[in-house]
Amino acid sequence: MKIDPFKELNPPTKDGYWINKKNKERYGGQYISPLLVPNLKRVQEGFFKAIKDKKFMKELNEELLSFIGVNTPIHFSPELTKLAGGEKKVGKIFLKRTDLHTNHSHKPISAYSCCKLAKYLGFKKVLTETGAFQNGRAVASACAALGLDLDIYVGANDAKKLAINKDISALHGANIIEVHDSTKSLLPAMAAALRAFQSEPDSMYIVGSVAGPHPYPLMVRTFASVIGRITKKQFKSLTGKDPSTIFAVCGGGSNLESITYPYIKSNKVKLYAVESAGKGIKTGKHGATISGGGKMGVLLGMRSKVLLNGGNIADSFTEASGLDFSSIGPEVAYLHSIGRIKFLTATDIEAKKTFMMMARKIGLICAIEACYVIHAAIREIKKTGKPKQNHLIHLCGSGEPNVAQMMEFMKKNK
Amino acid sequence: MKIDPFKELNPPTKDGYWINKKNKERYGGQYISPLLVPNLKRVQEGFFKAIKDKKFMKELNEELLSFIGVNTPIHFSPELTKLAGGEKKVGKIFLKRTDLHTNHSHKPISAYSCCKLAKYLGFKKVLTETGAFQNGRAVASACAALGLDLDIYVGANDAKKLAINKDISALHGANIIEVHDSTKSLLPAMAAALRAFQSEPDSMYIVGSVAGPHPYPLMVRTFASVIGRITKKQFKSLTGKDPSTIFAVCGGGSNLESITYPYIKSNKVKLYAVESAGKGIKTGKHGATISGGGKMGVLLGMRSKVLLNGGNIADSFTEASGLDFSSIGPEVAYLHSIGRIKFLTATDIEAKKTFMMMARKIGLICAIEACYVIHAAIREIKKTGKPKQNHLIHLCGSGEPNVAQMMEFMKKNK
Amino acid sequence: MSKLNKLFKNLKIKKKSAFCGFVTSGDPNYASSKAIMKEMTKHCHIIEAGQSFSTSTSDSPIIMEANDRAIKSGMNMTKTFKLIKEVIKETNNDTCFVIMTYLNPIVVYGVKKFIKSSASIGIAGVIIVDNNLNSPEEKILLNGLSKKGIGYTKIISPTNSEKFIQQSIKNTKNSFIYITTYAGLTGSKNVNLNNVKKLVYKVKKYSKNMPTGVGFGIKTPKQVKQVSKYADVVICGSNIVNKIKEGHERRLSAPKLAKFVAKYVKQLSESTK
Amino acid sequence: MSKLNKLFKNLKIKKKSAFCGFVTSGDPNYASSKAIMKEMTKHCHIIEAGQSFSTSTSDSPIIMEANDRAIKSGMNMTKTFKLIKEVIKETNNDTCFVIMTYLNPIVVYGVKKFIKSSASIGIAGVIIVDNNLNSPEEKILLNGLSKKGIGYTKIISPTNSEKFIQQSIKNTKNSFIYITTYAGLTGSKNVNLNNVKKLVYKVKKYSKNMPTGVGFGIKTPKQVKQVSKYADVVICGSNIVNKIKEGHERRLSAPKLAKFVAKYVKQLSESTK
Ligand SMILES: Cc1ncc(COP(=O)(O)O)c(C=O)c1O
Ligand SMILES: Cc1ncc(COP(=O)(O)O)c(C=O)c1O
Repeated sequence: MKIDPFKELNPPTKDGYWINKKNKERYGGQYISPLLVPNLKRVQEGFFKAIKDKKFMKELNEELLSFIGVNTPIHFSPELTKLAGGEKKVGKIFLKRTDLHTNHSHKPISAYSCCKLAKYLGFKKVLTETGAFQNGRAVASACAALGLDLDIYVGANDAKKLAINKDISALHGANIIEVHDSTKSLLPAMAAALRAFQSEPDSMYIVGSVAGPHPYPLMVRTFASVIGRITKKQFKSLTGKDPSTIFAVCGGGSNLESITYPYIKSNKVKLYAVESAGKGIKTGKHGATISGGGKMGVLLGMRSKVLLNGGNIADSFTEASGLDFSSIGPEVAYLHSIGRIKFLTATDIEAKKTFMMMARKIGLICAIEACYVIHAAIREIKKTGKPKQNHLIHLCGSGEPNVAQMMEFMKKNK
Repeated sequence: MKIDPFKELNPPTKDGYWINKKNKERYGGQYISPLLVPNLKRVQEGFFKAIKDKKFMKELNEELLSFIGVNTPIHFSPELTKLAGGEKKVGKIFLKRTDLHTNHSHKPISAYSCCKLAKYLGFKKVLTETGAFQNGRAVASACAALGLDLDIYVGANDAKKLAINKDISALHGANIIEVHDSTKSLLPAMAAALRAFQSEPDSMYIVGSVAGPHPYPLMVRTFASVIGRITKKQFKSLTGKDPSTIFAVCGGGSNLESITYPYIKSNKVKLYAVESAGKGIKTGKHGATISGGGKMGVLLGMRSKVLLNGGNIADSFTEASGLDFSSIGPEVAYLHSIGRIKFLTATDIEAKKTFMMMARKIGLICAIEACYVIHAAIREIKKTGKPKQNHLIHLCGSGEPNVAQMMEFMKKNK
Repeated sequence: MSKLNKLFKNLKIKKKSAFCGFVTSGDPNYASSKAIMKEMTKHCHIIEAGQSFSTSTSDSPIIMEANDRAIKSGMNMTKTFKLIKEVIKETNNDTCFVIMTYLNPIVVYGVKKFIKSSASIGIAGVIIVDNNLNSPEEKILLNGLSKKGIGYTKIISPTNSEKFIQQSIKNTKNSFIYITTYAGLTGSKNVNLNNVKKLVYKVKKYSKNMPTGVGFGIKTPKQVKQVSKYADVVICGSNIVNKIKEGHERRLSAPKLAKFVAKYVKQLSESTK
Repeated sequence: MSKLNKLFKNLKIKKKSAFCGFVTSGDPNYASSKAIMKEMTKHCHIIEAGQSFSTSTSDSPIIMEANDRAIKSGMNMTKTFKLIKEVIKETNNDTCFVIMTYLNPIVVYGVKKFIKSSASIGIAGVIIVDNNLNSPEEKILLNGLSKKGIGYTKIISPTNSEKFIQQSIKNTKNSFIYITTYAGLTGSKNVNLNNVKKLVYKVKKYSKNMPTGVGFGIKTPKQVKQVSKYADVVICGSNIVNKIKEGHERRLSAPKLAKFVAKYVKQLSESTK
């Protein structure tokens, strides 16, 4: 198994913008305090140097294969196919098994790659933020493997919740710092990590999605695209062609970009992002930046679509902690603005029912985040799927962290 | 990726015995109530038919690859190599990443394969037992995937313990039955499942290790040996040769046989089994059937080494619930008796320290069971390893189920 | 002539079936168990004494609980021999004692020693639930016990094949063959008379003189009566064990408990044809 | 001439440094904040009023808390303009008001509208912490504000490159350039006088007449005195905000809180050379 080298298909400007040529809107950039400029420059220059460094990339790819285990299978699911209407009507449904990674989601790829970069650039310590400790765990594991110190910033309210990934982060030796600002949740934790980066220029900041100031969105999607590069090859050898559609859930957009990136210029492949509609878009309690009417704003160093509340950021709401984010990666917002990626939604209750269906009928315990995309994908395929098509759903994580929540749901719905 | 076909290297007699030619001791057999004879015959004949059925085996292999994800990587660990004395002194240490399977251990392979067989033979329901729900979860997942009903027998004391894999088994729809006999732990649960098999001949019993009456030990190791067959190919292509040593932990022996089986006739490859010495062999509180002086006995349908307490079975003791078993698979006992497999031990405290080391230095959360083998392997390699050797350790599971236990250990040992 | 053969010869003359009561040896403890067995000898032609094995793979929950009580009270093979020896000595009647157990307690006690002890005490027969027809232990035990005139009983059930039944008949020596009324656990289902008839006829077809014992789920005098029309031995277990449990829970003294159980056993026994 | 330029011209004549006090606009609430600012105009040449942004990427915990207080009390850009407008009207002295904020509140308020409102109210200058030198928003704001004679301040720190500093000087118009005493968060470390000296000299080298403001971590009258030897403006923030918090927690009424804070501000202000 060899990982195909990365090809830049959608370069931003040198300042980190993706520009919609029609309406001139810009996505991305680097909106940060001047005190952070040198730190970001070090990361940015280091990143471009590293991805051209053959030895670095060879080592990284080997470690992604043997430590993270990125060569996960693609699983044809006769049961999901049947649920969507049957092969004769809608074609076949496949699952990309990203849940089988070390640490059980797509996050470990960019986490490990960024930590490897940190080490390559001589940083001794890493700073990151987390909501439900998915990113926290992934970075903690990478830092342990690479011998780096780590501070994880987490909103004080999030830190209170019992979470297996929080304990695992601690077992890996991470230092967990509670953030008491504002809503005490993911957003202020991200801001706090960026502020810490300003105070500790000898540490490298790492972000958990394709968000943040340039070069983070670019860097994370470049590293994460390993998933898509492997998928593209696997899918060709499995079916002889590219998939007709690809579906991925979208909080910040990293798992979406990780699998779709290599296909963005393949116009025959339809790309779908699924957001969390929470209690329903109309209730206002949702995490759907695009589908829920987010506006352009400037947040955490980037210009992108944001859920706004006056000049401040509106709280997002969803029971999937990995999707609880009031903005979206700038490249994703750009790809949506040019019509390349279509957006769908699923509600929390639909996702939870899908979790039970997957556990009962497919035998898999899926990350609740993945259940939004599975639900929306089956609904869409039912409506628009055609015979002989192949549909690919990104099963982006496994559901151990959701077990307690789902046991409650099961008991209530017996 | 293609799975090499199974080759029978160590056939038992037609009655299911492995016989030590020197001392004429027999291991295995089928010691069961006559009422179970027809059920076992159905399983036995079905098993031999299925493994010769090309369509069945092709489907099974495809599903093992894409559903269980058996093509896990082999990871070279420079850090463990260094810990054991360095490459120049002892050679290299590799980890087989069985922790990356669906359900995170080796158990899902035989669980899925046996459930697939149950379906092939027309059974509508499966019966199995579990201690810490590793096997329970694996069988529950397989039954959900294959549309089979499931009763899981578990000792009432074990059922009381909080366990994420117990909840996951329930989410998969398994029916969990508490067993109040005797010690209310794994052994009476196994007996209870066998008894249920006697009452419900239309259900198929499935065992969680290479134990039980013929054909179970044979069947489980034959199915599980997929791990070893893939390993053999991978290791050759990685290093150009077979490993010098293979280390695996041993409770019942399924993960040991799963990786070592294809090598049992390759006499240059040294094979090591590691048992749990619990609080120390001398304290009597251990789970080491071989190293702790087990005697020949007849238990759960098989003739094998057993920890005895008069005519009854002695309780085993270890903090690793997957190793808490007072006997050992008959083929393993046989391979030990002819000197093919060497036995080592590690104590509970050594395993827990190794868990912390793996979390902190390697970045992996290993099943506590795997930590016994890692500890003993490093100790052995330090003593006997030679330059240019390659050592392979079976990392048989991931440690989510052990997080609570290890958090306590960490807090106490700060 | 072996004890059991003598029994069957006598009963044949009287055209009567034998009654066999099952108890776990040492349940709920040594003293009470001894009193119960002594009392039972008055009503039973055969007493099947179970030597407990905690990891039994064939007993019903009722018997499993009895096993637990016996093991907790310290029973083991040595004590079982002692108990039966004392009962035989102190009762001085013709009741046949059959030991029912699993292979492990025998292997641990020592197969040869087991045969010797059985013989010296005057055990009439042995049933080993989990000993396979083709196991090496089978041959040793069958031959060893037969040489001493001790009966050896195999169990067959409605789901066993013809071949298996024939082999089981062959391996049953100086004793009755044990026919279960259904495939399942002792005491777990309802008696299926049809099964009983079929299996008894089948056994008689292959071996005209093989005494047939029938057990599993026989609980009422009526059932005893019905079964005894076909079977040479009617075996009752779970409900007797349940009586022991009941009396034990009511904290009856050993003599009172024995009487309490024997009263029920008498009812059953008297229903045999 | 712009307000700030006028101020610097006057001070140059007096050979004095300016004192700039930072508060979060609307901290702890509209009424108190207004009273505080009014009182502070008596001692400050410049008042830097922070328009809160909950997701600030550069403020110290002290200022983050002030932001939280202000947001909870309902502050937003519109109210900040109203507050400053009232303070200017009701004090009638020469204190320059500088708005410090992040880009998002401005983008949401509307960039053009922001420039218009600033001009109509008489805002002296604007600092946007996270506006990149090369962003399209930078050009629009810099040009738009300059046209209205409103000052535009860039921030530089000891770790910035020569090129970045030169560009920052270019983008600073009608105002002082903001030099941080260290790379980190406001109020988080100790003042490094050496850094201050070096950066002030560097700025003067590139642009002889560029006024220099120095801030971050300046807490005591002694530090104010030392820094004012080099800087044209000495900026104090965190400790003033801390005083507001202290008074607020002691539940002082708006006028009392204003006096309490102003007393401390006066001490600092009087220490400027
Ligand atoms: C399993 C899983 N899927 C999806 C997400 C959403 O992140 P993103 O939208 O960046 O892929 C997360 C975030 O924690 C996650 O843990
Ligand atoms: C991770 C893991 N390893 C090892 C074992 C021991 O089983 P065996 O000895 O059959 O491999 C278990 C049993 O539950 C297990 O879960």
